[in-house]
Amino acid sequence: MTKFFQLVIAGIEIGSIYALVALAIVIIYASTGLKNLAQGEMAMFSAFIAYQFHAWGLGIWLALILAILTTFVLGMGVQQVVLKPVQDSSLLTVVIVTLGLFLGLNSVAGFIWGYMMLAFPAIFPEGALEIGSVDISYAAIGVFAVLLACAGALFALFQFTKIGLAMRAVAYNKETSMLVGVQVNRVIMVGFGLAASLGAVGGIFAAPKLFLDPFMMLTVLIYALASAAFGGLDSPLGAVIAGLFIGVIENLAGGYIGFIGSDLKIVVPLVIILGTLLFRPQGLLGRKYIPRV
Amino acid sequence: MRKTTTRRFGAAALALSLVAAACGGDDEADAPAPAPAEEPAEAPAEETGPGGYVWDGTTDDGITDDTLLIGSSGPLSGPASAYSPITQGVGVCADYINGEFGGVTMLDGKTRQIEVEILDDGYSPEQTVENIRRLHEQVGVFATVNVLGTPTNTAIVDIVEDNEVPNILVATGATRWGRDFASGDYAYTMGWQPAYQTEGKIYAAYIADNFPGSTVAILQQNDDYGDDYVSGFEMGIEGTDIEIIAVETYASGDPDVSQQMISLADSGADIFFNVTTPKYAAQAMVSIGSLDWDPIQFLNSVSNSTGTVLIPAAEGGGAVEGVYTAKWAADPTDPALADDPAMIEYRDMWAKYSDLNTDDAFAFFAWNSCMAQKEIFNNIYPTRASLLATVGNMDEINIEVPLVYAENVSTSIGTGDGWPLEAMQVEQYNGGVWEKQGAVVDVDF
Amino acid sequence: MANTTITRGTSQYRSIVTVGFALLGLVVILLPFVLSGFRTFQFTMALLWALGVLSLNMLTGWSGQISLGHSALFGLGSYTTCILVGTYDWNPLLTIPVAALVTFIFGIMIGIPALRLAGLYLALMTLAIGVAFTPVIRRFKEHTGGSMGISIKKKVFPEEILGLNLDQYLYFLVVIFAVVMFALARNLLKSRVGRAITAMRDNEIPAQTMGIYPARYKTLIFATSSMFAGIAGALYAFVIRFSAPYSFTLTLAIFFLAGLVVGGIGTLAGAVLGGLFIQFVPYYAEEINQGLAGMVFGIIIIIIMVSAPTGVLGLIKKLRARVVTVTDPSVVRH
Amino acid sequence: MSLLEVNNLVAGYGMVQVLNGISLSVEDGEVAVVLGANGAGKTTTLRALTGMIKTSGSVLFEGEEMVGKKTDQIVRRRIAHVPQGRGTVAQMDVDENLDLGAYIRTDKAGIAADKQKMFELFPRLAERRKQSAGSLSGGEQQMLAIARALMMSPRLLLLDEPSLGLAPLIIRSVFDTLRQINTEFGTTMLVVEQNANLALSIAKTAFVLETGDIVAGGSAEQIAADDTIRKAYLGI
Amino acid sequence: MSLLEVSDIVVRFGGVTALDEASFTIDEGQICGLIGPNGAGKTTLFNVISRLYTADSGSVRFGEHDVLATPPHKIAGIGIARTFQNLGLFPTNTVLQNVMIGAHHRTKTEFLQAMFRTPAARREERETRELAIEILNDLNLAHVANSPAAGLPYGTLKRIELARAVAADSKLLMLDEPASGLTHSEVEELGETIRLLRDRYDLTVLLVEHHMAMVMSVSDKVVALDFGRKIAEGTPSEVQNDPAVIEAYLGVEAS
Repeated sequence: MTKFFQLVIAGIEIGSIYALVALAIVIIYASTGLKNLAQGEMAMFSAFIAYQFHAWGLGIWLALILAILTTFVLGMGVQQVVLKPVQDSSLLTVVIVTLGLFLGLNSVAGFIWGYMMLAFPAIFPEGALEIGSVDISYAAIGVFAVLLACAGALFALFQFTKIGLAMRAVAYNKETSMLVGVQVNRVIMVGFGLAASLGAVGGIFAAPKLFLDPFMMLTVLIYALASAAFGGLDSPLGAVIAGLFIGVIENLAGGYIGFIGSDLKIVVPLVIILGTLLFRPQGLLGRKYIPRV
Repeated sequence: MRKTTTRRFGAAALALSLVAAACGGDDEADAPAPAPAEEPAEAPAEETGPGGYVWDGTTDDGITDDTLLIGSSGPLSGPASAYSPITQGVGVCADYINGEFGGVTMLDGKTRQIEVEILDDGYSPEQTVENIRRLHEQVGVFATVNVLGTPTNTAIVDIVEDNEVPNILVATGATRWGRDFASGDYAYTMGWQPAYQTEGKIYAAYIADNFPGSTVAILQQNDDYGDDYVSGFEMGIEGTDIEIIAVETYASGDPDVSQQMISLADSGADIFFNVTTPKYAAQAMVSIGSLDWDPIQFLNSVSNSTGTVLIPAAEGGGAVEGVYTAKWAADPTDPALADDPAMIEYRDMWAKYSDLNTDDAFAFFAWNSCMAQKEIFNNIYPTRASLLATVGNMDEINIEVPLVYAENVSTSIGTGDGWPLEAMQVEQYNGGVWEKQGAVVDVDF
Repeated sequence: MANTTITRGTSQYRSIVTVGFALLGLVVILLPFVLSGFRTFQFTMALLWALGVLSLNMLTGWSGQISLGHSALFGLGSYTTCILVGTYDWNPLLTIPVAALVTFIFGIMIGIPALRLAGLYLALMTLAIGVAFTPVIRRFKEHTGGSMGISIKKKVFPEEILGLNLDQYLYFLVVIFAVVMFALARNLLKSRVGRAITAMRDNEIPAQTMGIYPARYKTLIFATSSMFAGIAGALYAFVIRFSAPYSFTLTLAIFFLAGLVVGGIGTLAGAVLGGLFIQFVPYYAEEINQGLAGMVFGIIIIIIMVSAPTGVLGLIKKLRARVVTVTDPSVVRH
Repeated sequence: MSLLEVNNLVAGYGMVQVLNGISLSVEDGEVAVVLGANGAGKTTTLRALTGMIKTSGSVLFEGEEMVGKKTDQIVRRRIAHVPQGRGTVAQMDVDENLDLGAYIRTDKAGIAADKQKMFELFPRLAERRKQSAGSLSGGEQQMLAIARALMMSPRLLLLDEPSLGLAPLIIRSVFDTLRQINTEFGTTMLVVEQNANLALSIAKTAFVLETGDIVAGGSAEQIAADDTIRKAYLGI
Repeated sequence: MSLLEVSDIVVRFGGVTALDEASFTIDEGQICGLIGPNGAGKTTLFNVISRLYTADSGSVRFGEHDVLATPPHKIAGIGIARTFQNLGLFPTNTVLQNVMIGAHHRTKTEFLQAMFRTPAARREERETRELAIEILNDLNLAHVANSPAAGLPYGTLKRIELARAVAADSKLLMLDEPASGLTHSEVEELGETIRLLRDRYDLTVLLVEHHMAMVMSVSDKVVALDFGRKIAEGTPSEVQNDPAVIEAYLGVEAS
């Protein structure tokens, strides 16, 4: 049983990272209908920015807060410069543009910081909480807490603030939003910045565990996309649940199913998603879209 | 990268003047170790080179009276870019040799500037095929050096053979390079570093001697590199009482290896054999630190850099104390070597001719390889046959790679011994330094 | 500059087209005799990429289904040939129909579930297939050689065929296949089936009321596209004589997409331009800056998508329109 | 000076020109209606007024030119627009929809008071405060949409076919409420409507739109007596 | 016997009843106008007949065919063609191709024949093209035959859609607001065109239109819907003067 619980905890820890990036994807998708394939690379870039601030001598928490703020601004910039021109274009265009962004960010990060793995300073204290024979590392608790805090903050932002209200309104109904005086484009820009920051949180908190290099988020992105699709592309709650679920399931599958082993671990979530999409195309918690004739 | 600036302009300038003086007059007692350039020039001007090669006075493609053109291909972009210093190092090496020694002086007495063409293959085999053909057919190189990767070299091995352009010092530890070179099946492709399989055997032998009756859990990358290590290890424990009780694999690109480590911990094995690349090696050690498992660890040499693996892993709460590894070369981040003159020269020269991070194990790999290149090219006639004869008989030339455990820098075709390097030293990480355990092991195949 | 008007179908138009194609044909035929083996090989590769782009174009350009997994289909073709020749000593040419069949069947197998998915979700599904391909190949390493890859010995090809060296032979082999495949694709596009597929892409519900059965056409074009990718992959195995998981990663899928948009989505000639782009742009991007080649590539893609959505072919057509106006014959009844 | 003065307004979608240069005006405090059959350009007129489509000509609101301004800038002049299909956010609850209506306001106390007023005006909404707008009946949604618009405390309220899709009884209650709002709050309204008799019953001024042109305009009584409407609607 | 027989069709969307036991018939060769205020259920009815929506109950008979038992892509095959309110054209295809697509269900060429251009495929392609050109000529669209549909004037697009529906060689042609977005003169012309097409191609026409003058002048028969129910059926003048229709349009008199 120790193995089982240990696998579940490790699954929650990595799943929290998937969930954070998935949240970022969902927020952008829900508010703009864009799917940002560069979300993972943006998160990776943010982690490097945090690393850089820390290397310049700032405390780790200050560095990560500054990095998140920087990312917020960068995210808005990316939206304005790269994505706004193609916002209303076909899905193919958007996919390709974000893939271009993906290649570009990856290459620039490698150029600036190199491809060698870098140690990212620990954010949470070392050590673990011991419950019976199960060790729960403080880092795992911390990352999970950060996910909950982000999800909570997001919920509060959406539910209790004016900008949150406007963001939700824009996501659901652009026309009505415009008619009550919401500056839709500005809200989308802020939404993009917010999503980028959330991704940044994912990237930064992943960095101590995964170690920092330009390819850190490559596979995480696949899992995050999977989580977003599985949970429902427009459901933040779905993204969180699905991220955690996929983290746990891939660990249990890798740990217990011999044929799958660790080799085919990545195939497991993909199969789950395919299964889900085939029978529930809108994802677990997503809304069904009924085309009008 | 930037933090080396001061050293570059302080110590480096001084060291440079020393080296320059050493080259000129040999009158500096404290001159660093590298082989003086004039040595080959003093060699008797007979027309027979290493390996009994008899020069007929011809010159092969890629060589003029004052230039030597070589090439390399490796991942400068893409997921394997971490290795890029090895590939870039070929260019740095040429600058270094040209800058410090005016080039290589071959056995025909002519000194030639090295020119290098480096191409990016992104670790994609078909791109390597294209690159190698470009180097052979368009650029017209004399030889290729340090071409990186097992699948990439596998893709080009036939082309190399057909075009008869030597591909020496390939940057991969797959077993076949030494074996096929020795057997003559693929006489134009030659390895450099000890084979992964060899290293696996060394650990097996060490464990059998020192920890009899123990059980082993292995984490390996699910590719040729991981398989080579594990198969070497399995060969090594055959007939002993060592037993492998758990093997987990991961794919390069996976986010992390927590799940594998939990499964291995569940086996409760006495020994953990860590066959992973740097990032995963660090992750695995961090996992052990957080799990209720305290095995004796053996870490493969691919990831035994103090500065880029063990210190980061320790910072992340990893269990690094007492880890064993086997080394064939020194570690540039080893604090014990901080004042070693050879290490200082490495740092100075690499800082002078490149902006590579000198702490990077792969940059250091390139330096070691560079030392070998210099001597190899100093000991050939300007023909490819001569090059092959020389690399096939490296014991006949004096390769001074001071930071390599070089007791056995030798290959000789026909004796079944096809690896330039196959001597390794088992070491243990204690209090931030690697301590030698026992003698250098020379595994003879 | 004087703007000349040419009408399609007239003898003037026909002679221009004939002369154009004759010149193009001449260039294509003479190329391997003028260029070095390496350059010939590069053009062979460019044609292989063009076939990959063509196959993606059939799916994405014609029917609007995005695929981020075409690398896997291409790889499947390549592995089929490598395994049959490398392990079972088949005659290489005989493996092409097998690769076509295997990828066609595989295409149907993924095409059917793909029916239930649209747009984004389909892109996700194909991405999943693209990502899963490498681990699956490694998992079955008894057959695929795992990460070491699987090779074809050069000896299976004679040194000289019909007086051609191997580079020239492979070049012409690929050229012949390319000409046939492009012709087949063109015929398909310009037929009832092609019209139905593009109609479905443009406006699916009205298309259905016209009697077009979306499930049938979507599945079949998926399978056909997959088969084209598979044949291209098989030919790739001839040329590279090696298959390894590293060759068929997401990067290749992205390259195909990039080639598609750079050449011009939906067009046939665009695929050739796309193939040339994939082959030669990284080759020259390296000269700008080796470390930032990815950025150069990324920026090119973004700029083209934002400023020239019709791709290079669209630009060429615009430039041509400045000099020559091509009009269609009037269909007015007299 | 009229509150709203529209001169030679031209608008359309893409290649299609829908309004061929219409002119109309609305006085402060009055209810004006634009009548017309489907496809006449009624919705387009309102969308043009709030800058949601490409427009040329002149729209003077309180003497200020609105053509060329962005929707949110126009709305900030306190022009509330209830679009066809109600324009509530279906996924948000009643409370949130009302909050959204007050988006441009910053006076918290005033907002709370107005919200209270809305619940008095529409008691059904008070009962359903925490229900999502999408779950309300058609009539309730229309009420919510009007309440949402009033939360802005608008100078001008634009209503697009408030009767659309509602049962006759409900339609009547909606129009009664509109009349009440006009008399109680003095809100100026421009209503476009197909249901001519009902619309005329609350209007002071009326315009008849036919395929993009205003074919008649004047006092509501005048228009009601006229047979332009029958002709426009039933082709008689 | 009537050609189309719609009986007791009920369609509900959530709580809303879009069609409430709607029933009517059309005889062969008739032009039938279907009118009603916005939201009366006219387009929903079209969508039920072309099988884009599924009816909750009721039946639709077309000749011998049970329409509701026919899959959507086979509706064209039994002889029902339609146009769309917001244009159902294929913008990147040329006008000629658009019209040829209309003839899809009449033709047979499949993947392999198409790829290898078999003689049968070529013959069929030539015939389809000739047919399309003939229709385009009939509708004065020949001059735009080779332009892509995207970018043409709205009125032209409307006519192209008509041409395409005609190319289906159907017995029943359902037109969903063909006059919307057209100018006055275009609307008048459209009425004539519809009659001309009916005569030339032996069509029966079901016409949804708000432009009353046009509906009344062109229809042999008019059916009025309100709230999903049929409120009147008869000749244009009967329906025009039906009190229920007047109330539906002009609204209840203010009390």
